[in-house]
Amino acid sequence: MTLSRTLIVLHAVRTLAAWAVALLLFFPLGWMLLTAFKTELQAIAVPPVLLFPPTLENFHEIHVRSDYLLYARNSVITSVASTLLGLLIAAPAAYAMAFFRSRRTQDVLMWMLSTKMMPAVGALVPVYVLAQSSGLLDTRTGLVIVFTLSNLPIMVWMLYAGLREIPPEILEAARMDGATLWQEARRVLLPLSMGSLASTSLLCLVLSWNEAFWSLNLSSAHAGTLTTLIATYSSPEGLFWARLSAASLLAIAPIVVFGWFSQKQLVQGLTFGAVK
Amino acid sequence: MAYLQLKGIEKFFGGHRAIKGVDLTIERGEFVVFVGPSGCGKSTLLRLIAGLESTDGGSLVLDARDITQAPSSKRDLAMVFQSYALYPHMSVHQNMSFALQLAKEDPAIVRQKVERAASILNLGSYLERTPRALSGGQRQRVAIGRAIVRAPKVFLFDEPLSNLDAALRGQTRVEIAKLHRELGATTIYVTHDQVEAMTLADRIVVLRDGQIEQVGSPLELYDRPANQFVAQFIGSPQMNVVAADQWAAVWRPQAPAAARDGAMGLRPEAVSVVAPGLHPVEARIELVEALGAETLIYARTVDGAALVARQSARCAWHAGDAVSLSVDLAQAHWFDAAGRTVRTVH
Amino acid sequence: MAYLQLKGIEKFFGGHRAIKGVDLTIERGEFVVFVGPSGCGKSTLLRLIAGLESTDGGSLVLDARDITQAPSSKRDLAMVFQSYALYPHMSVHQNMSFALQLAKEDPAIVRQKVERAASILNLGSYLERTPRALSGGQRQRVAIGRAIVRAPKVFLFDEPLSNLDAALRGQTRVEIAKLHRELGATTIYVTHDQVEAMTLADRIVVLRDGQIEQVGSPLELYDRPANQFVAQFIGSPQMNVVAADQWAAVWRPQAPAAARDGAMGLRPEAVSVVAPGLHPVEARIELVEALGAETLIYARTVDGAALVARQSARCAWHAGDAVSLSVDLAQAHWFDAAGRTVRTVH
Amino acid sequence: ATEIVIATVNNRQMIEMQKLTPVFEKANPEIKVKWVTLEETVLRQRLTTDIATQGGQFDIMTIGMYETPLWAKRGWLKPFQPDAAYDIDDLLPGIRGGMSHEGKLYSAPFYGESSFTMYRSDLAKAAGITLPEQPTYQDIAHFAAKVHDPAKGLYGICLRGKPSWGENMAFLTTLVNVHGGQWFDMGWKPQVDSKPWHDAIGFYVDLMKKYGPPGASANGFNENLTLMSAGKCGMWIDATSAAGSLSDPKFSKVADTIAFVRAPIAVTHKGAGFSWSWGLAIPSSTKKEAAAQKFINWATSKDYVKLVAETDGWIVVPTGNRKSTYAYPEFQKVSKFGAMELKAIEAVDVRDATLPKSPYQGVQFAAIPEFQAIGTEVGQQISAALAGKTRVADALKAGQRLAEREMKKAGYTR
Amino acid sequence: MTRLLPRALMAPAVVTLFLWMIVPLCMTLYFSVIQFNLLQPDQRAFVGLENFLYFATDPSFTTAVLNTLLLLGSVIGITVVGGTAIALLTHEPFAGRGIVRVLLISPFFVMPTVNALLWKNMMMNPIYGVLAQVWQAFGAAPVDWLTDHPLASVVVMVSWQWLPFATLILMTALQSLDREQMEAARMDGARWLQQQRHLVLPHLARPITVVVMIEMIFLLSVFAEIHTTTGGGPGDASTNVAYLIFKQALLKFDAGVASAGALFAVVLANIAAVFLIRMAGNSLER
Ligand SMILES: Nc1ncnc2c1ncn2[C@@H]1O[C@H](COP(=O)(O)OP(=O)(O)OP(=O)(O)O)[C@@H](O)[C@H]1O
Ligand SMILES: Nc1ncnc2c1ncn2[C@@H]1O[C@H](COP(=O)(O)OP(=O)(O)OP(=O)(O)O)[C@@H](O)[C@H]1O
Ligand SMILES: [Mg+2]
Ligand SMILES: [Mg+2]
Repeated sequence: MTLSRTLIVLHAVRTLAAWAVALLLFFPLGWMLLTAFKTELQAIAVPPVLLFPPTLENFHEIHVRSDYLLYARNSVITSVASTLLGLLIAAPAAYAMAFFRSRRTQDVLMWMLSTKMMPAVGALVPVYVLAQSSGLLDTRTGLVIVFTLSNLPIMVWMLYAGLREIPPEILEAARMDGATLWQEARRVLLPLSMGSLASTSLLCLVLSWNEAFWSLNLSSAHAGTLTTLIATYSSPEGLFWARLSAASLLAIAPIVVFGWFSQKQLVQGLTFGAVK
Repeated sequence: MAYLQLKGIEKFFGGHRAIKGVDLTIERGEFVVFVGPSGCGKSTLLRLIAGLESTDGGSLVLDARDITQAPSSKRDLAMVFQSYALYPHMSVHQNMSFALQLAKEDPAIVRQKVERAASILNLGSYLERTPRALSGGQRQRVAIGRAIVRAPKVFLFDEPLSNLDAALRGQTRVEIAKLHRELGATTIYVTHDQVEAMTLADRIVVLRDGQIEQVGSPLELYDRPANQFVAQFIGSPQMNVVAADQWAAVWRPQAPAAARDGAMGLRPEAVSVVAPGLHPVEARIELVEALGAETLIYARTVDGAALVARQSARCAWHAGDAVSLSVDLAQAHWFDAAGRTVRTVH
Repeated sequence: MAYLQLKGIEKFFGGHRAIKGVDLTIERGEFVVFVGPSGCGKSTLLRLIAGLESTDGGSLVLDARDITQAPSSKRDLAMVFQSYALYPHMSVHQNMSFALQLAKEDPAIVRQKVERAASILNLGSYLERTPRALSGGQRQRVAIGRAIVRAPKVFLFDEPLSNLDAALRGQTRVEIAKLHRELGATTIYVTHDQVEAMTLADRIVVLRDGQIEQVGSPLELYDRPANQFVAQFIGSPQMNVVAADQWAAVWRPQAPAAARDGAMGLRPEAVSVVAPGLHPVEARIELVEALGAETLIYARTVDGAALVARQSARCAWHAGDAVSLSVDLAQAHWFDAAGRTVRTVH
Repeated sequence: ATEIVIATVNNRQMIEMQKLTPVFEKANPEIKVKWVTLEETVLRQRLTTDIATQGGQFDIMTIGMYETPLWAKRGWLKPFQPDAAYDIDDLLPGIRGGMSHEGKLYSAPFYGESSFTMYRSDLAKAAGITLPEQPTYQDIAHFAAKVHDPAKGLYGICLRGKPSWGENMAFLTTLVNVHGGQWFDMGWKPQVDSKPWHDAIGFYVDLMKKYGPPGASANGFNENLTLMSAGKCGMWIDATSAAGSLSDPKFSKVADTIAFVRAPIAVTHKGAGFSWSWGLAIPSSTKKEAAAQKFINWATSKDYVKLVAETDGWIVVPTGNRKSTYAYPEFQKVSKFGAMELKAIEAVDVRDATLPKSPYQGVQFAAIPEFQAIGTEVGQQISAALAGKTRVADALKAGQRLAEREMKKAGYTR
Repeated sequence: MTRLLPRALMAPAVVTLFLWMIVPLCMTLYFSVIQFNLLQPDQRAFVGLENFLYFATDPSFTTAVLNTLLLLGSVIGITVVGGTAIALLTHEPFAGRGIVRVLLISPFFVMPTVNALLWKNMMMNPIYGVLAQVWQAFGAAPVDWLTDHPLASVVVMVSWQWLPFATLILMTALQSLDREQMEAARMDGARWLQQQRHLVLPHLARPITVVVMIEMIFLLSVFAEIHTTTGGGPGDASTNVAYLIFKQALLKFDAGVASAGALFAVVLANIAAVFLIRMAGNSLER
């Protein structure tokens, strides 16, 4: 039974190591979480305070100073809308590539990815001018369009990989059963691609939510998202770390929590999304 | 009048001519089996009939209607795929009723049809499960059930049993045969399994390299193959074919003139193994396979010809034994140098 | 002395007792086949021997060494997996030499061994390909080759042919048999295929529900099954078993007393179909399957018993014909109510 | 209702203004005010992109003394139109001048600032030092050396080190000024490699290496404010606007002991302290000028100062724009720094801030469009020197080259 | 019909992406050959390749290119190696694996700006930062990360963000590893490390390509982290190409030079991508 004893020890070591790594990687976030509930003086205390009566003062201050709900709403609306719009455009393309493959499919995919290679800042002036002349500056619509376009290649790519996992015979079976293209898509394809749709959406949601450059530069009073809220606090009059932490926490909390809950989906979807 | 008619069907994949002008007529209610080596175009032909591939030439007529250009969904055919292609997100019931729902059939009738099919296929107690929760054989039956609820003009089966294990395979084969008798539906069936082809078919179509080699009833093909290819393709263990230079001296005079530089074919049951000296063809046993009910004996003649004999009695021979072979030359098939059967009168 | 010895092997999966105290001795050079219905524990037993699962009881002795606790890598066994489990990124050569390389074998010897294995398996010209570029049969041979280069103490095969199509299967089976004859290696082989079991095995082990039902040579099991389960499991088409209440009147007197409330078993070749009236057992034909060399006739007696008859001649019967059945009761097997064989002396 | 969008920097005074907006909206029910509050550098990027492309996203922009004359010259701004109640002559003349172009006020100063020396009087007392009202940099070095005690987490002096024209170069330009240096000579030739620069930067790097906090090269105004308020620094020379926060016990550990003297001098007193003001300006792309003018009139008025005082107390009122603010006795009572700040601001002349004559205006910057780039590039070099990555001489040589490159590209020099 | 349909379905994506690429690209091309400073919009003379020349002769140019590649290389290296290690560590079930996974992937959801602020202020600050406290607790002098190791600090931040991404993908990829292959290797006598080296790593080749490709796209344009923390300094020690362009565009407001820089970045990205994409393309297709 010596064999299984070493196995148990090994297992324990592995468990500990995994937890250690996880806690280490999570530590900065956890620290921020703590700081958000400190007072400013506690936040910069040396050595750091670990036990303290939590205060909600920072959150209150943020609430008074800026319309958190407006920013949050903009973030939700723009990221959700751009994800949906992206799906609407990307899904048919991915479908076509996955089920009507041709020699050029691979090239088109690669070309799509390559459109993401121009640094955003290099295109700022052209895009700004375009947005301004089409009246899309500081509108959620404008942001949605830009987010959608910049996420589109990745969406097509992930969906394509996901759809390729679906055996074409199932679609053919539906066709033999008398399904029209639309029925085939809605009643067979859609339910089958739920997993990859979900993971693709989640990834794009995260990317849109965290998009800082365009949201900062193309919005002002009405369409600003939570990333612009951060720009309000990122270097206030003196480094108000506690307040900064609180603001950051508010900015990332929705997406982190959402990410936690959909973690399983992400793991599953990605399996056949990006990899297989 | 022919029910389903293929006229000069052609199919190219890029530059590759996969189907080379196939003509075939199938009667209403007939059970036709396509056989042929891997890559010969069986599936492609089936998919052309189903409308899953577009034809590059020729025409298809079904029940006096030209369907060459009709989309699959309008052809009124049902297909059972090799991989079943069940809808994984639907229950068995939904899988089977999907086509009827699309056709906007009255729900009461749908229920009735599905239940009838389920009872034929013994699926009654699985109707609410999803395919994931079914065994291979059950999935297979669902796939068939999905086809039969529709009462289509023609059933298309593409190697439907190849994913099953031997036992289940035999069982399902019998079920398909029974079903065909009961429903009397026109059926086209692709398989590479001997037993399936022999037992199910009214007529077998032997394909090779995108062309039809021979069409006929199973025993017709077994007994009167048009050429060596068909002869060797039908029957298991396959027909012994002995090239002219390995013939025993006693066979040579019997050979028709046209076969002199060809080959002789002998079904394993036309060969029997007897004690040495009893017959002029001396041989040595290489392997004996006792299957219980029958025994396969692999022997090699002094002329170098490898022959398999099949006998239904047990035998006492062992590998290495010297024996002589008794061959029923009346049952021999003769092939000319090009492999075509040389007809003899007997 | 036994080469490989299993003593009271037990295996639990959670609460489920998958292997229930299996005892088995295997001689050096023997070819042992495990058969049994799906889920009976064939793979598990093999994996226990391989050390891929840990035993929960009992011990394993190989070549006089207790290997119950030894890790797989130290047992000196080679396993051929159902899915081949080839290393997809390695060439055929690398696949075959991997184990030797890990064992730090001299490269020259490695090359020599691999080449020898490749020539035995006819893989010589594929050595530089990756598994992706091989056909199913070739992959199968690589998997075998990977095992034989190591010259292990015991070969373990887990349904190695189940992924192949019928033709290739027959071919590979013959190759495995030849290989075993040439190498004389001790082999344990799991299969659910009748023909493989019958033709390959020195001894067959019939498993059921984690226990051994019977061990014996193929013909022993075919002719003298220990019980109804083994009787029906061995042989294809399977043995006809007629429960006592469906016996024809003429059979009843012949039955041993112990079988009176049991059943009678008849191999299909023990049944023949003759014109009505010739024999007292009246029946009606339900289905005739002509396989070319032989014919299977499915009939139902007036007492309701379904019987399959196998005959090597063609027949003129058709479904629906009234016939009578001639049964060779000397070949009948008798089972008591619990399914145990009732021995009769003949 | 008319909706106006105001872009502003996230400084304390602006946030106060944002909080008081409802008062304005109540008085002017036809106007709704929307705020975009951004960090200074981001704000500058946003505003420049918008105004240069005539984006028209903002109706009021918060801009400083640097942008105002440049943008006004381009015609990008509308002149400020004071209403009858607006006492325009109350504005501090130096500040007003800096926010004007061709005599017209284009950006109404919201608050103004200069720079001065902030130090811990308790440490000074303990070390037995008294700083004169007008210290020299030698006094500063002496003080820093005396109080420096890193073992206790106390550093002699904190100064800006973060590279940017608005960060380290703002302070360093005043340091160069008092050492008799300038950015460009009358022929627009960059002077970065000149002796006054070497003297000033050499002194600075030496001082900071000896008595500065670790990581000084990443410290800007905000970081230093945090350090100072946490009691980590003995002294700090920076904008007068920091004084308010440092005096507020809620944020500052050193509120009681903080003390102020003038910005230090060396070979000259010219250009020793900043002259800076944030003001509210109206881009010409706006369609809501009337409402915007109204808001600016309100936000930069005397009444606004009183409103802040009434709401939040005198300690937080915006200063540095109006003389009258300093005259309130209530203000004088609460602010220890008020008098010093007024002196500092009045002492500066943005048109005459360097010992040799300069072609540009501005104390801690040169009001030409290219300055942002040049200032930042040179700032990076000096920051590298401060971090010990290069030597001062090499940094200045490299800075000189970079400046020459920019000036050549812009067509000032051939 | 079967040829039209896929085209019709792909059209929206292809057309929008084409426009999204071509319009800014053309404008960028145009801007790159004229003199165009946002602050002096009236002077728009044609200058030919002067902008490119100006961008390429920037004293920081070489450093920036090197830093870009260094950043790209080290982050990809860290995330791939770290991700593989973590994925292997968490592959088999253990107590609390679900929570561990959640903790592990959390950093991926953090905005780049927040990430930078968090590390700069709360972790790496040499006086109050957690790292400084830890160093002091062990009696070592705190390291001034952003000054002394600016590029390494940026690498740490960016890696922290992307490590979860790599972990996630590799974790899921591991699940598709064929169990029988591993068992075959065990039977072949491979020990744990040998199994990882000969089987697991080759199996992960494809997901690793995916990780590398996606990361490359995002890493080439990292500048928020640099801007927020080191400002590209000290000197140009942490300036990368994206930041250099950023400086041209939003500090000097020189749209001409910025455009030239952007075009250069496209070229750089494509050079970096060409062999990568080939590799990825092949491994994706197999
Ligand atoms: N979509 C396709 N593109 C290109 N070639 C194809 C395609 N489908 C089939 N082929 C080729 O056409 C020929 C016939 O293929 P088909 O699938 O009909 O063979 P099959 O008879 O069904 O073989 P199997 O018994 O292996 O299923 C083969 O050579 C095959 O490679
Ligand atoms: N890892 C496992 N965990 C739980 N139960 C298992 C596991 N492996 C096998 N079993 C169970 O143990 C029993 C024996 O399984 P085993 O795989 O040995 O069957 P088998 O005889 O190989 O069947 P088949 O012919 O279908 O391969 C089955 O009931 C199976 O469900
Ligand atoms: Mg096929
Ligand atoms: Mg098994």
